[in-house]
Amino acid sequence: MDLSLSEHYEHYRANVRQFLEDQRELWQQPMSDRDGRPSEAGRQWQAMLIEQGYVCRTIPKAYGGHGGEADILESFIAAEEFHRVGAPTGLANQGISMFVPTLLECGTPEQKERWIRPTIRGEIVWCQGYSEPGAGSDLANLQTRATEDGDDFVISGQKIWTSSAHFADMMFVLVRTEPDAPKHKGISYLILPMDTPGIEVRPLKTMTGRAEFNEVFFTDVRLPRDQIVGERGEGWQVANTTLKHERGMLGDPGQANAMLARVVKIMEEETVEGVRLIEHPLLQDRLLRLQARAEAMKLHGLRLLTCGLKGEDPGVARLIVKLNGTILNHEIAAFAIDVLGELGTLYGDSPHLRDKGFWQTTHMFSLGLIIGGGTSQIQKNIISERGLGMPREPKPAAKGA
Amino acid sequence: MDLSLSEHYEHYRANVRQFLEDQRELWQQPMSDRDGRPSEAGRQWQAMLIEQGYVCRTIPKAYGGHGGEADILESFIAAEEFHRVGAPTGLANQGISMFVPTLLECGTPEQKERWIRPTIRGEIVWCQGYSEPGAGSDLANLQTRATEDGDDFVISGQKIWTSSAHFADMMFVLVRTEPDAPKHKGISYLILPMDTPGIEVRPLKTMTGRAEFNEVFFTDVRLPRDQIVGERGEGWQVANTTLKHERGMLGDPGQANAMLARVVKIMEEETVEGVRLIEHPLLQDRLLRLQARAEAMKLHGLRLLTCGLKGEDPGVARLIVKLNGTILNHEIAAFAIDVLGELGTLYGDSPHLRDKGFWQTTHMFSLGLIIGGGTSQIQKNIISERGLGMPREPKPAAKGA
Amino acid sequence: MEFGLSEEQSMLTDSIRRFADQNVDAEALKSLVDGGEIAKPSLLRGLAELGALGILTPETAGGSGLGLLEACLVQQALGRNAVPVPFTASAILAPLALAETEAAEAWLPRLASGEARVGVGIGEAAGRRSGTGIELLGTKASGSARFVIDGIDADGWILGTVGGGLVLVERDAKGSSCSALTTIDGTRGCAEVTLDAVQATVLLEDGADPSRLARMLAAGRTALAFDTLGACERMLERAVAYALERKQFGRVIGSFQAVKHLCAEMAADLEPCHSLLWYAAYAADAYPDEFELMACHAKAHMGEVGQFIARTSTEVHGGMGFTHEMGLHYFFKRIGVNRQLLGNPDQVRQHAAALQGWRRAG
Amino acid sequence: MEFGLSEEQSMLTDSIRRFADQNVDAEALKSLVDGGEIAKPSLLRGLAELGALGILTPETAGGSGLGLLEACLVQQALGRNAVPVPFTASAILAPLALAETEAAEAWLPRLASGEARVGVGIGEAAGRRSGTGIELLGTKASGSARFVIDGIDADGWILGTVGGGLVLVERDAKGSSCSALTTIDGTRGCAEVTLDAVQATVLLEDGADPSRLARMLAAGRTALAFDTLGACERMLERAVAYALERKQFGRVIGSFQAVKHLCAEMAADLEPCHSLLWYAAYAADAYPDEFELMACHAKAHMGEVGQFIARTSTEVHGGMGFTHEMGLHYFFKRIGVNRQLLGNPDQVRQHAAALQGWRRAG
Repeated sequence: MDLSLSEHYEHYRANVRQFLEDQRELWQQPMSDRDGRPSEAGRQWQAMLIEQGYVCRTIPKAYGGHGGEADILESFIAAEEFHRVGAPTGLANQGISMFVPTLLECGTPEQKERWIRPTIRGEIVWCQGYSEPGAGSDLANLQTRATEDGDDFVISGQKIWTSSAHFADMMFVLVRTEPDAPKHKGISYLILPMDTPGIEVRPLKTMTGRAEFNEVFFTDVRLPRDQIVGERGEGWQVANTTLKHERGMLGDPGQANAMLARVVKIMEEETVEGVRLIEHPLLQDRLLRLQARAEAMKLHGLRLLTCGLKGEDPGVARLIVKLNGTILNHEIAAFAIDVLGELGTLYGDSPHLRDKGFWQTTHMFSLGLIIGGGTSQIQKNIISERGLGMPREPKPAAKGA
Repeated sequence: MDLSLSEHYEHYRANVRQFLEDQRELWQQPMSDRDGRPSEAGRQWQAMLIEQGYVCRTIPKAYGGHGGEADILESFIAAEEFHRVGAPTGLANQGISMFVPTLLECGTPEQKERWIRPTIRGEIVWCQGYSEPGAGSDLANLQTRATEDGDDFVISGQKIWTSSAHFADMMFVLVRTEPDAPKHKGISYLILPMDTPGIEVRPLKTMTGRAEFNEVFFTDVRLPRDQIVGERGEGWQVANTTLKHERGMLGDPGQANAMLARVVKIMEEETVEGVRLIEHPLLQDRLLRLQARAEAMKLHGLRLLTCGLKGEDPGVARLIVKLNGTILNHEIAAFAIDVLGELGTLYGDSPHLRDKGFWQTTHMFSLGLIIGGGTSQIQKNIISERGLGMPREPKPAAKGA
Repeated sequence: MEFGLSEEQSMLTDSIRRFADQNVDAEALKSLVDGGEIAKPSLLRGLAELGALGILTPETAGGSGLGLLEACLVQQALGRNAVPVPFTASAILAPLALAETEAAEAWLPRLASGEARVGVGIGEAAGRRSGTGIELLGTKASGSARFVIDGIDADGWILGTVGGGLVLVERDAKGSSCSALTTIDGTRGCAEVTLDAVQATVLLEDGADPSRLARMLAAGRTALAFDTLGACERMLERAVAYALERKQFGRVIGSFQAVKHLCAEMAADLEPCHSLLWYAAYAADAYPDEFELMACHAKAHMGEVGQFIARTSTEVHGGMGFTHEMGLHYFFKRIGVNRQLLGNPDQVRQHAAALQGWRRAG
Repeated sequence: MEFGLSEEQSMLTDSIRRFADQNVDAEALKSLVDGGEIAKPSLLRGLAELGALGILTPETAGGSGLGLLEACLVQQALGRNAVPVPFTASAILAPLALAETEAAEAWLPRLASGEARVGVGIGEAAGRRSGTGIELLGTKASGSARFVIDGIDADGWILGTVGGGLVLVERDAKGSSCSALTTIDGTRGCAEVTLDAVQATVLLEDGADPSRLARMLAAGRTALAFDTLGACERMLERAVAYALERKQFGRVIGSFQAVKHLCAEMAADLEPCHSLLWYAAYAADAYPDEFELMACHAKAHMGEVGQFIARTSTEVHGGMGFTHEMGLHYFFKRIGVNRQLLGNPDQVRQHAAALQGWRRAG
């Protein structure tokens, strides 16, 4: 146990700090234009981050990346410094976080050559076509079909929960090419331009009142058969290499703590019956329960980081992060709403709205995250099966419902 | 909605109250002797309760019962009055609560004639032989075997969680008589004297440190074949008629409230740093959460009672009672322990022990009740399947683990 | 002895449910709320015809003169469909405030018929934040009442004062202004009313009868609890229905033990709430001494159970629960707003402690 | 940067675990505890040989001079097997109390070797109940200390005073008496020590250095949290193992989603506790300003998680978890006692609020 950093890393931190200071003018500009696409400033910032190795660190120079070695601690320090000053951590879309790592592992040299550089530079924006209305937790059950016709695939079906689809240039998409194969074996991973005729994108409004997602409909969409990553029928394995990948720059390990600090600020300012809320014993108690959990999760992040540095497998410790993190954020938001009381119900452009509606938005959106990408029920399956070695759900006998 | 009682019932209540007042000397005597068997006073009290119809109300006079009509409201009023003054509600053993109702439904006239009167009068004490080490939640999986040999069954196997076995005269027991039949079809319901050679009773100590239960071992125990209730192989159905039955006198619907009142008393007396605990905002808050739940469960009992009076099926409302009740009692005990702080950890004959260790005992024993008779997981299965109409667990495919 | 709904009470519930099902099914709810129509005249007229709006109003004033329990059963039935109409203020709180005042004659019949609506602002009695509160000087009222329930487009507002009184201010009174607040719940409207020496009708003098405002607060809390109860019933029913229909991994998700147990936990929490709430509303007339405390229990407990069910039902629905399209969120949000109005669980329990005479050490 | 156990720390943990597994397996635990043997000399000797008893004691006094984290790792390993020996008082709290006092020379080597044991009574610093507390007049101590940790059969007691000081009283000192308290936890002993003008060694004058007692309290809380952590690890492991072995309905119960999810919830709650507790213990030396608050977080949070795991592991075991025979209850009870000693979660959080400078309104 030693939380001090070696001189090298202290130096690295100082460099990051200086860099962020120097470039403040650039990164305070909007990183995306009104549609959501990377702005000129966004692309410029991304290029600088790649140059510094703060993002795309291990992607070869030949493909437009930084071409360096992985150093988890440097990435962690960079993340800390970026979050500390609130600097944007580079372009974020599923092309960069998922498609590029997949190509690196499974793509042909031509595919890498063609797609990686413009993707990580923000010139091409991607969306991900995985989930379907009938394939949520059970993703492998997807039904969007691609049948061969001459040199083309002809794609029909529907995807859902496709963020960025309304402004993306391209989609990496899972489709069923072998309908008679077992469900994990008949899937292919395709590369699809979004301007191909037959694609319709409809915004999907969520409970927050905003359209954070889309539905995408395919009607006889034609795509050359060579626009495939990996072999036909092996798309499930290809996609799973991607699902393993994590983003180049780490998420903010102190996010829950930062949220709590905002709640404390409200409690110090607001009064009920003339008493500041921070002096309210019950609210103190609830706050302290959340503080301990947030602190534990922040430190848990350090533990996982250390495992990464040592090349150790943290086992079950890694599997619990999503479940705990999303629930904690949801509960912090619920607490903040209780702290605000009636004011906590305000939304939109209401008078007296606090923090621009952040708490209600977070309360709902974090519930979406608890559900999304596998509900918390699926997370618990994973923890018990992969983390604790408990058996999978037995397959039901035929006709048993 | 009308909580007033008609004149008839007010009169009935006054009678019960007068009766309890008149007989105080009798019912303040110990109801059982040192072994746990009914004492002389216990049998005398039981006889009076039967005469008044406070217990065994609907059991025919011919079999020693009161021979009256059911009247749920009278039973409820009696229960209220008994609990109010703390009078014992008559003899309680599984012979009275389970065996007698079973006989009334499934027994031959000779069996009823022979067993009911001495059982309800406390002359014969019964224990129940259902659970086995390998048959807990999955009761029908029981493995104790009875094979035919001439006019006898020969019984071998083991029962567990058999309360009263160490002083009971008789056991009603489920055994497997048809080992090749499907598991629910090969069971028989037998009547077995506990002094039969080959029966060994071993006390089973629980986490409370006391032996509230026993294990019972059978080695070639011989029993005449006619000592069976219902048909051979139909014991599961016979037992299930019993499982439906509830005790003649209702449990105390205000038990949780009564426990909370005791906690409040502690909080009013104890001080920490010179402040009475009842003035402690956090403890107030926790107390109030429990109060609301206890109040809700008490009133829920009234709702069920009303359904009973009207002959309506309360549906899911009935199925949740055990789950909620046991958890609530456990949590009240946990709260009381927190209120007592370090003093709450005391047990046995310790100096400074409060309430004779009631809270720790209740904390543990109520946990046993959450587990016993089907864990809370089984309760939730029942609520979702029978109460909400959700499907049963699909049978696993062969070889599915 | 009958602890349950009488035949008349069940009929009342059924009639409102039927009305709500016919007029505000899932589709209609979406089109009403998304169109911002939260006081559709035909809905109000329909409710008036069923006697719902005048349920607490004496028969002599054109109402049906029933008790708080009946009024709350209507509220529950409205909550079941998240019916977007103002009800709590005009049909429950206002009649209590107006009872035996000189203003009753002018207002009660119009409220009962749906001709007029009032907003009610007594939230400050549950915990006053800085910068809020109405002060009364003679018959001139000044200050601001935040979270005036059903205050948008109302014909007048009944407001609690800092001194424990009650005033009625007409919509057009000089010096008054009203601004709509946008809450997450789009099915009902709250407003902030600001007064600058406005001529007010004093319904209750400051300090004249502290129990009056206390009982209004208790009635409001009970009504909001019933509204949440109705919304929870619906959310549980929808979760079970969805779980029986949605398939994943080749089976309906309702056959997975985890989903079954979530539903069982919702049912186990929800069922006893009926009894707790019935009793609280019944106590208003039958056991007035217990009423305030029972209303606190009902509001606080229902608030906690509501939060659990809102969250859990949404989770059972998976991604669909998170969509706008599915419409489950109207209930989620309505429950969320009910939790905060007139004191959230923490605040209400604090009040319940005081009602039991428990002092509070610092 | 390394947030985790060093190789030396892992080796230490392993050595104590091995010792505990070899000497206090499930069977041995039962026979020791049921026989009332909670300070078996051979166990103490073994621990002394491993350097566990002198872990905090400076090397000059015969110890290994390690930090609180190492001491707590030993405590965790003892908690894993519910090892029935006095450790917290003699090996953690006493060395902190004796450090840099004149009594150190006489006591520390004997404590490190297991020759002597002391009980420590500082519970009153966490919340004093009426009728308790030690008062100091000159060098004469009077009053009563309840819940003197490991106080039974000790050679002396170190007790906190009402004035914030610390005294050491020898077992045979005239005017002292000690009575054993029976707690549910049979694996460790608490005692009540009563003094009537007893000659005491003053380790810390009343009011001389309030931070001293505060740090001892924080160290004790951290140690108890680690003990619970160890017991929880064991309870979770046993639940999983039992679920993989026990069959019902023709399958191992660990294949039922409900059982799997209970185990997953235990793991999800337990895993981050390691990091929280490591940091708290590490802070004792590395970040002394944060230590008290982090100790509160560790104690309170571990207390809540411990309660959940104690209950849930027992439930996964079904009826067997409720038996004495299975021996799971030793862990259940040890966790229950740790929850209350030196302040239960409610009390500790109240302290944490004060440490953050939050006043408390009445």
